Amino acid sequence: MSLPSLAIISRHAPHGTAHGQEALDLALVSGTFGQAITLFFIGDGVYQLLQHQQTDMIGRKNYSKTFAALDFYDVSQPVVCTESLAQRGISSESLCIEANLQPPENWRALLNNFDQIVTF
Amino acid sequence: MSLPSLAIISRHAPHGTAHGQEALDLALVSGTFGQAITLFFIGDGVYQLLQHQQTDMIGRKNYSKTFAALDFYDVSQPVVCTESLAQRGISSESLCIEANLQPPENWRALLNNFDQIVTF
Amino acid sequence: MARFSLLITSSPVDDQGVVTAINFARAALAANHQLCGIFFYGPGTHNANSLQLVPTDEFQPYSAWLELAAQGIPLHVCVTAAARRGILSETEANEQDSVSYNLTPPFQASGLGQFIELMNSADRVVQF
Amino acid sequence: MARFSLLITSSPVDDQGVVTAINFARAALAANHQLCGIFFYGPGTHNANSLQLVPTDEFQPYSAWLELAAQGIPLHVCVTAAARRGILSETEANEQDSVSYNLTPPFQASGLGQFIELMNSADRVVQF
Amino acid sequence: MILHILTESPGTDTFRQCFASISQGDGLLLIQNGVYMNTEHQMFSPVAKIFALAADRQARGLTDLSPEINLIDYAEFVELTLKYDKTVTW
Amino acid sequence: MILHILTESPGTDTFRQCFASISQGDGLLLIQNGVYMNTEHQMFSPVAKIFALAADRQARGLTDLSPEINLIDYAEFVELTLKYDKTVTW
Repeated sequence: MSLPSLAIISRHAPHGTAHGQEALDLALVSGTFGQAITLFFIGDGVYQLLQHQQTDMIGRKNYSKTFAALDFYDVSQPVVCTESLAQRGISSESLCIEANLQPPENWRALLNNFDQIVTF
Repeated sequence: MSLPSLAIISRHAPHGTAHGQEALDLALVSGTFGQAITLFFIGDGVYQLLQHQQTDMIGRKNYSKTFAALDFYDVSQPVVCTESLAQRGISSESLCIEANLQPPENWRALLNNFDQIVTF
Repeated sequence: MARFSLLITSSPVDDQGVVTAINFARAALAANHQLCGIFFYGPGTHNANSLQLVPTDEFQPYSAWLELAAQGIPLHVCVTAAARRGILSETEANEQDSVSYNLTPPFQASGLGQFIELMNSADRVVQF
Repeated sequence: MARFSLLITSSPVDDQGVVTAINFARAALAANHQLCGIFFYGPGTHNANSLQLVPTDEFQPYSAWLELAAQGIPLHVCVTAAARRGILSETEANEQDSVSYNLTPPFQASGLGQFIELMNSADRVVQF
Repeated sequence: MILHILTESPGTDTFRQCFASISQGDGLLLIQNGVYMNTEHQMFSPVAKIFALAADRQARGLTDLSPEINLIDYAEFVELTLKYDKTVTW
Repeated sequence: MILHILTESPGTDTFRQCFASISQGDGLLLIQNGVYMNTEHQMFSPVAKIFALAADRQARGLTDLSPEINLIDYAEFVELTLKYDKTVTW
């Protein structure tokens, strides 16, 4: 039996809370365990993917730089809800990585493919 | 110089978190110190005032019973935003106390009368 | 008979999930299901703080977790998430020259890999 | 010269307010304003937990509070709100037969009345 | 088929994210502040079967219940997680 | 005159509560996730003067700024709390 696949939904803005960072940590560890794992971004979670974040002045880790390394950790390309981007006036060019942009109907169809789902 | 008056804005639903209870605790203590103090309810905070709450099964304190005793603690009648009630389909008859129901324009005018404002 | 693992990301005081989680765990055991283990992560690691002092007329989440552990359910705590929230095992406290510590058995200091194992051995994972 | 009191209701890890509060306090002192005191309530009482172990490359809220205290700013913690969140002074810990405790000076175990006093002696109260 | 477990009230972004993620045939279980939802709030019912944890409604003093919502206890909550393939907690 | 300090993003109920509580002549200071607000989100500007904490915008990678929003640093934040009669943090 193959390992169950895991979807991690990240839905909070970065830096204010530890949610985004802890979702990413779980993704990286799952990847090294050989688990099929994908990050899903929805709602304010999409703000985590903005480029040009500079967190020195607020003393938080700029973990947005780690998204570029997901591939290295065997974590597949993140799935991003285009409706959440549009509601926030974010264009795909202002994201820090190439993401798998999907409208809600595809977003939920992709989500349904996973064996387990956790949210942060 | 008289003591500054204090407005305490309560805006979270009850029981899920400690916010509502801790706002009320502050109100009661302030009252015993002779501070002019008023509770303001807006957003999901208005759910705190629903009657018929029975919290035994969830192990939280049913502090909604304490609202009836505010007067005893020299805390004035709570101010409730009628827009928040309407959005949630709550009629004034389903509240556990007689509150000072005000539309947003009066709600904010009353708020402006206080020297200090804190939110929970 | 199904195998459940629970992921707890709610703090006992400032979130809603803990009473629900404990009632769910009890109901699962009552129905003869198996609980592979409970993993505490993020704000959920606050559950492992042994110094919690809740008024006696209210629900005692810490005691309720201990009761589940007494029935053989492993309680795993993500040590990284816990440490930044001020929840330290005796070993970690010693490394910091602290005589005080607040993560004690039956709560176990674990890593995220433990959650992956709990997930892989369960039929259902439920998060609270 | 104005007198400020700060009310901290944000937890250091799971809320946003603490870095802002500390920067605000430093800026107020730099502009020669007075800080009457800082009161920790609700989830904000987590700031007083002496066992917090934050990765060294990140902002250390606990040390930052201690630096403010070293400049003579009183740090008051609501003892009721803290106790239910697992933050105990040595006195309280002794009453519970616990050898461990995690609320130590310069943080002071206080009651809500202390917040009222801080509010009454300040020109401005700012909440974070 | 996913069992969506909703813990937040209708005014939150969480509520909207849950709504956006429900597919035809999924289940929706309201717990904690999620029980403030009534079917008038959103048109969930054509898509998903809706359940609510009775204890959480009672705690919050909620008496009016729309007929599309099925009240359940903790034993039924456990069974429900097994009737669907997986759960997601919002 | 109140200085409203907004810490949450435009999708939240907090944001709407803050908006509902602002009177003519009040100030609005965006900090933390509040900086995600842009004036296109809501019509705050006719009512209140709007400020945003530069450090929090920078941390979140926000570069486009509408002309109605005045960027400030912490020293100006302190001064701003004294220009208004009182503050409220949302």
